[in-house]
Amino acid sequence: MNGGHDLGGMHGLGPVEAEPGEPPFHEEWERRAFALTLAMGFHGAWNIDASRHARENRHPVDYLSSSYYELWLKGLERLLAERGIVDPAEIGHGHAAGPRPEGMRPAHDPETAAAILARGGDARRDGAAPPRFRPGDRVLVRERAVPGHTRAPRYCRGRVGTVDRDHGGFVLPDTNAHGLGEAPQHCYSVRFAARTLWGEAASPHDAVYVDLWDGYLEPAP
Amino acid sequence: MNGGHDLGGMHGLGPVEAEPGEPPFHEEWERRAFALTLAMGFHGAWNIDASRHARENRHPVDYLSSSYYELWLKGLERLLAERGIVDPAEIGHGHAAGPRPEGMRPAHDPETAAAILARGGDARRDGAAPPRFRPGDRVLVRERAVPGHTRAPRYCRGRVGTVDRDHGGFVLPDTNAHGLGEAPQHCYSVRFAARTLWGEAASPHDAVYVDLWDGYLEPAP
Amino acid sequence: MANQDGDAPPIAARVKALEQVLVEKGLVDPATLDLLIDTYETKVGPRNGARVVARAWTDPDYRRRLLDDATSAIAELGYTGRQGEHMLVVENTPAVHNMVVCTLCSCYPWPVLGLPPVWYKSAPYRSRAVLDPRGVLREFGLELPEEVEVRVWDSTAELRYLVLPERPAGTDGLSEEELAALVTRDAMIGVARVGPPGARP
Amino acid sequence: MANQDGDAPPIAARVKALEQVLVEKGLVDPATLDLLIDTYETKVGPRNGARVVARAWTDPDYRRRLLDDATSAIAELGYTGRQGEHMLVVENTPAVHNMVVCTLCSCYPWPVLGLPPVWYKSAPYRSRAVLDPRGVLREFGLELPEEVEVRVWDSTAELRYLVLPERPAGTDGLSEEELAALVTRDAMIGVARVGPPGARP
Repeated sequence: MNGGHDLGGMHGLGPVEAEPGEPPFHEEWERRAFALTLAMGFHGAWNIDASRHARENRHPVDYLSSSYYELWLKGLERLLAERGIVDPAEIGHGHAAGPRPEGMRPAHDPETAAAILARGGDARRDGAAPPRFRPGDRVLVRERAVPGHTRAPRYCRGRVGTVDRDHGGFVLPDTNAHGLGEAPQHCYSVRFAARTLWGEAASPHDAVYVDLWDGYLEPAP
Repeated sequence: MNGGHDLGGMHGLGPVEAEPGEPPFHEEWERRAFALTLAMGFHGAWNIDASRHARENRHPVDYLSSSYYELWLKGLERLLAERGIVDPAEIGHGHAAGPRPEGMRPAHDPETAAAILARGGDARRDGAAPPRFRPGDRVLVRERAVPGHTRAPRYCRGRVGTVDRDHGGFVLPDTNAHGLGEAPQHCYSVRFAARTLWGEAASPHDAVYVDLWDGYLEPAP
Repeated sequence: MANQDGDAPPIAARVKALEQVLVEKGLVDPATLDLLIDTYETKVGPRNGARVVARAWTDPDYRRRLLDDATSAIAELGYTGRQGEHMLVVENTPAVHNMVVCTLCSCYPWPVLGLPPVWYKSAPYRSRAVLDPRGVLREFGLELPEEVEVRVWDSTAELRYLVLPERPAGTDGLSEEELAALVTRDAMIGVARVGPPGARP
Repeated sequence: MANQDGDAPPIAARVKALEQVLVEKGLVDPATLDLLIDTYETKVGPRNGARVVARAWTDPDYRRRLLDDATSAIAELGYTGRQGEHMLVVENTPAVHNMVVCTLCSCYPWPVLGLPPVWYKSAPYRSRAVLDPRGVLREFGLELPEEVEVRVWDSTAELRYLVLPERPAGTDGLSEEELAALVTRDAMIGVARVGPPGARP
């Protein structure tokens, strides 16, 4: 989606502000929202792409005026509501109105959780179609103004870059976020001259590298 | 600028909502903000491009959460402050702290105002450089991610269209908004196939026409 | 952070204070403000555009002049001035449907349509009219056949656009004035068609 | 209109209520939440990344492995898992300066850097790092010569980037541990250089 989260290249958002001490969390609720999101993720009721989409898919004012962990909370609430795991009314009352949905396992204990964290989630997949591009190929990023999830930022769509490396086959976020399967494709690092993206406002020496899936690209004309 | 005002092609902003009766104004302050903006515009202390930039050049959350006449008011306040005509503190106190700046004429009476409205403001200018393009020419919209005012929407930058007609020489907003002169250029209606702008999400039959100045364009490769 | 204009008093009070300051400085005349408001609230409106459309429907020469040089043809009927200095009229046909937007602000042809409605100025219309015109038209109740070409005019410069809708069937006997009464503002923005007599909402 | 999640109670209460609901349903274990918080608040952080950098500075074979297959080389030092599954290390040289961002959300290599600071997740950094990297670097106090190539890595997929900064002059006699103490998190994101001993902020 062309959403408020797609920030690359926007003006008017102000200076980058340093912060003394830079604690990872600023309020107790941020700690809990962070941990709840991770812990509920362990259940596998959604994947990371669905969870990114649940955070980004909202009015730009809502997105841009919410803090980072506020977006995590809103995303989590939406995922839980959409899947019938927690009704918003239950949060309003502060108590569960029913048991956990059938088929969901009980809470992960600390040891299991630690093992899941350490294992991580490998997003690389065998079975992708053969790569259509090779390092050095000039590619055009296709315009696809679809309302769903995608990881091609607007600033590089319709622009020509050069494939820098092939990362291998990876789960495709565009389908995976919407329950349409992992549909793995090769994912490439594509180098764009900064001037291709921003015109003469940019330095002729600089470049931006964007990781883009095979289907996002076509051979440059 | 790539600002929150550049809305063409964004998702997530909700449905278009009809309104019963559709009054031009909803509150008395809207009437006054509208009229104050017009009346102060008559003084010629700024031009229409500067006034558009004063409205758009703000944080996207400020822009998108302000109503239309709220943006007019904020723009007017900024123009008045930047030019030393009204200090924000005077608005705070509700009284003028000093006379009107030297060189500014007194208020326009109703008859003069009516005549100015009826005359309008012709933005066409002689003296533009000869047009570099003709109807039928294929043109590429240059990327110019400048922080100042421009009227080339992001959605058509880097895209190829066809010149539909030449409107003649017009004041260039990019310079005029910033007090850098009218620098007139030919302005064209450029036709873009909807699929060029949005990919397969769009109908193959549809097109978007955008009015673009000569310097925004280069010959399509 | 979001509001760069700082902590401001409630907006109605702010506007009142600003008017007071400008009046005290002798820069605005309250009678002039009243005139400006009255002009755009009660005098200038889509009935002007409707008369232009009805004339074009009944007078082939006028229609031709309107499509060739809209500013002059519209001035013939007395509609001129601010935000109508450079007019273009785009004509709907069975094969082409035109629709007008201003994605960057809310440019609108004041002398023929008056001030724009809230939806025209809204972020949803400005974002979607160019991206998904058929979806927007559907929300206005207009479902266009796939083969009709939709042309969206983004008013990014000082040109102002008026759509010349198709004359509805069953209006052969109507006078110019009766025809004008059929023409809606939405049809002249291009988010509706003009319905036959008696079918108006 | 703006907040699509409706009228919600204050956020701290909302989080507390959500935790209570999930605990009552037996879906989360409070002890597990405590472990997750403790892990990322006190155990995982940029000291991990600093050790990787110091090792690369002192061990040419390790440096080669790190640039060839960062995930495995980083795993040699025991740093693995969530948000570090697919690592890439990009090396600064006198001619090339690398800088990392995630414009679409806030992807960040947790096992080597911990959780990101607020500025990395902020709209200003995400919008400007790709558009005006030199301006952003200047705000961090780093003015790069015009001829240095700035490479900005936008973490749009599951690859996570770590910048291998240049080893500062005057550090020949230092141990790997002493070198690691010089390496800042900002240098591994690419918004700073590593200063010589004694010059750290």
